[in-house]
Amino acid sequence: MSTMTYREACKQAIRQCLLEEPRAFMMGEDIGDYGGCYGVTKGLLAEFGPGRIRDAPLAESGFVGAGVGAAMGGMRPIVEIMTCNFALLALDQLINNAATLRHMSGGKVGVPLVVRMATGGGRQLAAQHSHSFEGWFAHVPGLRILVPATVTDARHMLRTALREADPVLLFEHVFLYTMEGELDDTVKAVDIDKAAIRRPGKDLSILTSGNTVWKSLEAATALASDGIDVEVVDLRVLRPLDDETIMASVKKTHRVLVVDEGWRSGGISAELFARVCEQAFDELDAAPMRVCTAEVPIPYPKHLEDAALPQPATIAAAARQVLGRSGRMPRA
Amino acid sequence: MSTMTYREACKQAIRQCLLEEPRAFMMGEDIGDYGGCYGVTKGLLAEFGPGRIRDAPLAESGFVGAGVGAAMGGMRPIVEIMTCNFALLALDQLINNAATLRHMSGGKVGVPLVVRMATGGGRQLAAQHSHSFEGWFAHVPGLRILVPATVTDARHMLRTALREADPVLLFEHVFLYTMEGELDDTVKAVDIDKAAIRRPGKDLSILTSGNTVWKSLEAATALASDGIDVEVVDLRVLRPLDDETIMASVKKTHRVLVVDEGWRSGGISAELFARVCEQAFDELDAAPMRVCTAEVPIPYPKHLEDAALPQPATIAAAARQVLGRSGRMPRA
Amino acid sequence: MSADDATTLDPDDARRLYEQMVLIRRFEERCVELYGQGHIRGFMHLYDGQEAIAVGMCEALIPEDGIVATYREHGQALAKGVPPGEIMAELYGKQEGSSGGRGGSMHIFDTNRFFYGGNAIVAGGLPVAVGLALADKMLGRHRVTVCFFGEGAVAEGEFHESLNLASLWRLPVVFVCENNLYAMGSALHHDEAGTDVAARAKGYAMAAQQVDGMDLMAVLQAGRRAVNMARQGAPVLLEMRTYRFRAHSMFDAQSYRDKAEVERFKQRDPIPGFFRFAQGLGVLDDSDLDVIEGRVRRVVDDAVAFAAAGHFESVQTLLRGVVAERPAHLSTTGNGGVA
Amino acid sequence: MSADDATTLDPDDARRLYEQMVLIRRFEERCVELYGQGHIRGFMHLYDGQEAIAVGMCEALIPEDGIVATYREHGQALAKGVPPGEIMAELYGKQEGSSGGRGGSMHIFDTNRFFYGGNAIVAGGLPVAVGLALADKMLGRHRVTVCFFGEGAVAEGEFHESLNLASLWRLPVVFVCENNLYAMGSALHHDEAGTDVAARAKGYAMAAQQVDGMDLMAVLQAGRRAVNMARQGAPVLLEMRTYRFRAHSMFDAQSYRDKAEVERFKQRDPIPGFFRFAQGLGVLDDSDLDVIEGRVRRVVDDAVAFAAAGHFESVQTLLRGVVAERPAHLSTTGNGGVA
Ligand SMILES: Cc1ncc(C[n+]2csc(CCOP(=O)(O)OP(=O)(O)O)c2C)c(N)n1
Ligand SMILES: Cc1ncc(C[n+]2csc(CCOP(=O)(O)OP(=O)(O)O)c2C)c(N)n1
Ligand SMILES: [Mg+2]
Ligand SMILES: [Mg+2]
Repeated sequence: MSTMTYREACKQAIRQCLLEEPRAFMMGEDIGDYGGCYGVTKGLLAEFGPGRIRDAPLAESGFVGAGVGAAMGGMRPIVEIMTCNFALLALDQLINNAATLRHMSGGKVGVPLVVRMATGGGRQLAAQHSHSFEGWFAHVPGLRILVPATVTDARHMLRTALREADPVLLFEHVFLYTMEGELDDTVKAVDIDKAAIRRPGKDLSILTSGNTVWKSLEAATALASDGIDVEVVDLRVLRPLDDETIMASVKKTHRVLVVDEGWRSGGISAELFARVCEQAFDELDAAPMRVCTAEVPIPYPKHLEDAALPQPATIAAAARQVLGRSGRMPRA
Repeated sequence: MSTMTYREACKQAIRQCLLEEPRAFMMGEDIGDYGGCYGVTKGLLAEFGPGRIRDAPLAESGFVGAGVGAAMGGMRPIVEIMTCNFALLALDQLINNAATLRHMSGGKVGVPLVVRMATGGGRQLAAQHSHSFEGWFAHVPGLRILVPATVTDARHMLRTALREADPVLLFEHVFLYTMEGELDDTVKAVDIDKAAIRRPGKDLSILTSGNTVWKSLEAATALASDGIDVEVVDLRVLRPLDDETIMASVKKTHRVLVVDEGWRSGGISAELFARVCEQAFDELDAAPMRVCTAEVPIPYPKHLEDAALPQPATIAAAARQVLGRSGRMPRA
Repeated sequence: MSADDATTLDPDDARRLYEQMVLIRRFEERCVELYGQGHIRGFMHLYDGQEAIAVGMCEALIPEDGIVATYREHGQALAKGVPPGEIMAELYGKQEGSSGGRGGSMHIFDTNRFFYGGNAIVAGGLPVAVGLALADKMLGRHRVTVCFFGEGAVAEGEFHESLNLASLWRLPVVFVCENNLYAMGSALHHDEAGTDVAARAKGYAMAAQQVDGMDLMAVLQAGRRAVNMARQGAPVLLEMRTYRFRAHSMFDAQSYRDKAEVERFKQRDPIPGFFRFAQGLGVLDDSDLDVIEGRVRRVVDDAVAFAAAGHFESVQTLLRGVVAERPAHLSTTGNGGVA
Repeated sequence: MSADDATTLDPDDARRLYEQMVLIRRFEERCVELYGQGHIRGFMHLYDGQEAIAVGMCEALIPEDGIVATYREHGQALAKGVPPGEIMAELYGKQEGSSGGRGGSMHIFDTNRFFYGGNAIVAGGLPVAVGLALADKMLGRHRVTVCFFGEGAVAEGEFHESLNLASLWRLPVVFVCENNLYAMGSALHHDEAGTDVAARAKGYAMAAQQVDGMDLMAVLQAGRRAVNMARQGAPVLLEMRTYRFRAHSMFDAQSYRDKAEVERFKQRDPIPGFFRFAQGLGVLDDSDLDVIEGRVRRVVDDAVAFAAAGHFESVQTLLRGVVAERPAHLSTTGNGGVA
């Protein structure tokens, strides 16, 4: 075990990709001299040169689309969109091209494109800079959506993603970059299919991803002191969801709390409700609940932003509520 | 009661708005001479002139953003995006501006913008021209999402929408334009808050919207001949959802089938599962089910497209399945 | 055909080029019939009047050069060598189609001919073409990508972003704007403050040229020059002045233009125009016409027969081809485990 | 100030203009301190070095003229007359702020001063400005909208789409590109194939001018001309050549440029530059400086005091202001009923 920041893990992941895979290159705004808006690519320009660390103009649709084309042309582009907030400008390329071309061409054209972007709120950046779109993007067939929450995942998921034959979107929570964490040196590769149990427990399953994994773990610790044993499932992959791991957890605990930094209505949180209903309804001892971001563009002031986002205390309170609910009586 | 096509109803709705509201105007691609890609605006240029029937260049982000600005400046723009497929190019303006400006400005700036667009598949237009994004857009706070399914709604919802102080997106299913339907002459205005019961029933609630309302009604007719009495709830407003009407139906029938032309994962269908769980879990006699579009970009050939989209037969089969499920035994 | 000089043309080349234009014209005439019979559905956009552009540009290419086109791409696909039978089968929605039937008229793909679609989002193909050219440059392949689009696309932001990227990075791409004066029902001056499309290139420090797109030889000359420049890393914008003789797609009352205008442009039909030119040079004569028409008819007949004999994919495989089937080595490689 | 002539300037105007620039400079110096103390958070982008642009352009406007700006908008907001206390309270996140505290540094709004934000998406404000100008034109208001943005925005598709629309529809809008040579860490030539921003206007058949943005009088003259033209329905693009003395935002190591370059540009600081000019004309002298600095200090002190005394909104009202509260007449007006 060694320790490193999530930011450093992201950078090492990129380095490894560029070292191992000659067709890999990076493209994005200010990833060169500036080192990326969150400092992830600092130093890579010097190591790999401007051909492979390719600063792009402010033209999200243009350079994401160029990533699509370069992937079709045999390269393995890693495109950085500074934050998912700006990905809205590139959605046509991501959905109508990247996600669609393989199918539309009858399988002839593949788009092995990796797009990294920062996501999430909590840094007082206000409404236009605090979106959490990972769950929302997970609606689109043809895309794979990854949300590395741990240093180890940040370190290793990218490489697995780069070996995919189809587009993969990676969402890195802005709050995590400065997090120090343990890097499991024994892990040499991380799959991008499976959810991970971050804390095993028997009383309640918390299904979550990204920064709220940590908030949920904090809630779980608080609940543990009251003898409540929470299982925290880090979904890691929002598309395709790992039903197997999720349902196994539900079948163990019979109670579900979904925690998601996306807005509540129509978020990935809802999809988890739907899947649990479809695949494990009879296993439920109580109605599931969810803790999501309030349905409001994220406000600037800290106290309002904190109130808008899921927090350990609200997660713990919701967990108690799910546990307080009794099993339902049969109607018939 | 009189009869008209859905297309004509859309046009009459626009006419009424332009006649009644001097600040209203239309803006969109080929809405003038060409009459709109689905013929909705045919004749309006002659009646209202090029100032109020304003042909826009192919620049979705530009003219949708101009609609945002014009709304801020006191006009009442009705922007037509030919189809929701191209709305991806305008998502930054719709989400980061239209939906966000009121909040971000502390309530100072409102964006009374109406955006109409065609949605849906079924016309063999292939992957890039067959998206159903209405449910997906319903994730975004600040937007109101309307899906008129009937001639009467097409005729009257627009006017109500135009009187809103905030942005409203209207999705018209491409399949409906040529539909002839009865216009209820007694209706002078349609609200944009409430779902509508299109067929009352006691055995099962089908929650749906848009073109699948008609497919669900067809399924309901088939089921009726077997003595199964289905209630069809036309959601009409996907944001904010009318929980009251939905839950009243669920409390009556105790069984739920969601039908949605959006892709399954992360669709509005999932949100309906989540709401029913949150608000009426103990009323459910069986796990809800959903019939959605297969998770595939829409294929061109008719037989594959038909197979990808919800159909009366698949709806009826799913309804039988929900009804076949027995009430759940209590675990404890 | 090797000479750059528009006044020399050998008989074989003349016949071949003429035949290609005729093939496109006749192929699409048949498409109209088949559409009427219900064999083809969805949106279908025809290329009548613009044939010289696809044929001239493709003549300027080597086989490995790539093409990105729009929904109006039958012509480019045929000119690039995509087998007519596979195109027709695609229009029929058959498995044997160039996109396995999944794409239809707007989405012809053929990687063997480096034909990258068939994009139905206006301007959506431009960034993709830039990316293909970027890959070529990075991989040291001396390939050029030609990107076709209509003048309607010029108003889109992606046009702007793509031209800037291509010029900034000096990528081997030729942007071919087929200015047929209308974007659906919108005349160019209706949509654009500046109607000189070629002049737009200046802002991006890119070379550009306006070309008579009804004149195959003019297209070919300009195409050769542009492709050569692009191959050396200087992207080029070509504005082809042309006209579409038919409606925008199968549904269009054409109330936005008068019949006289259409007739006037039909006088400049590139096919008889080229014939007269080649006849003047003595490299093509009336006797060639029947032979060519006969050959083309057989090709089209064969294409239709191939399509008609093709098979509809089973609905069982509906979910196929959304993502690649994952080879074993790509699937689970371990698990991040319990933190 | 009425004369169009750069050599006449009356003492009152000179003092007022100078004071506005100083106010922006001192206000933001205080912001830096307050940021260090944790009173201000999030992203904050400062305007040091560019003050002549906001002040000069606003001087060319009537009060009803509108402004759309970017995240780097404290300067324009102050110059447009948004009360400094409300801006500072906004930076504090207080209810008394110009956006009720919800927006922060990047989202100052004041409809009384026709100040329409504070947009933090690069180029996202341009279409909005076009729409405001469209509303003015349609409503017959003789108002102009001035849209500020950085040269980084020029690469975005929305720049292109907006300039085309404005020119096509002859809208009363002035696009002011503040070319401070860097977009975050990217020098202009790094991002743009054509680095002459003003030249871009040609493609849109729009008038344009390159202006020394470090020279208040040059800005004012060009601004007046542009605003006059726009008021008559001819949109204009102004490229203001300028420089930002500080980092892009509060976090930026500035490894992309060397200190010498910054120092060189500081020699051209618009504030002392204007002072020397006005001094030369005999309309401003050293004795004015203390008075002005003193007055500005009080304004800034008052702004800080106002912000500090303000209130944080209750979390109870978190969901407020996403949509308007619906007046009774707008809510349910009937029900489509049962089909
Ligand atoms: C982004 C987008 N907006 C609108 C459309 C609808 N549409 C399809 S073709 C077309 C006209 C395009 O005209 P032009 O680029 O001149 O090409 P042409 O059809 O003349 O070949 C339009 C508006 C679309 N497909 N994509
Ligand atoms: C669409 C979009 N892409 C990226 C960003 C991140 N970003 C914020 S400011 C900035 C640089 C903009 O530079 P410029 O337009 O020159 O304005 P300046 O900051 O110099 O005033 C970038 C890239 C953004 N806010 N929006
Ligand atoms: Mg055209
Ligand atoms: Mg700049």
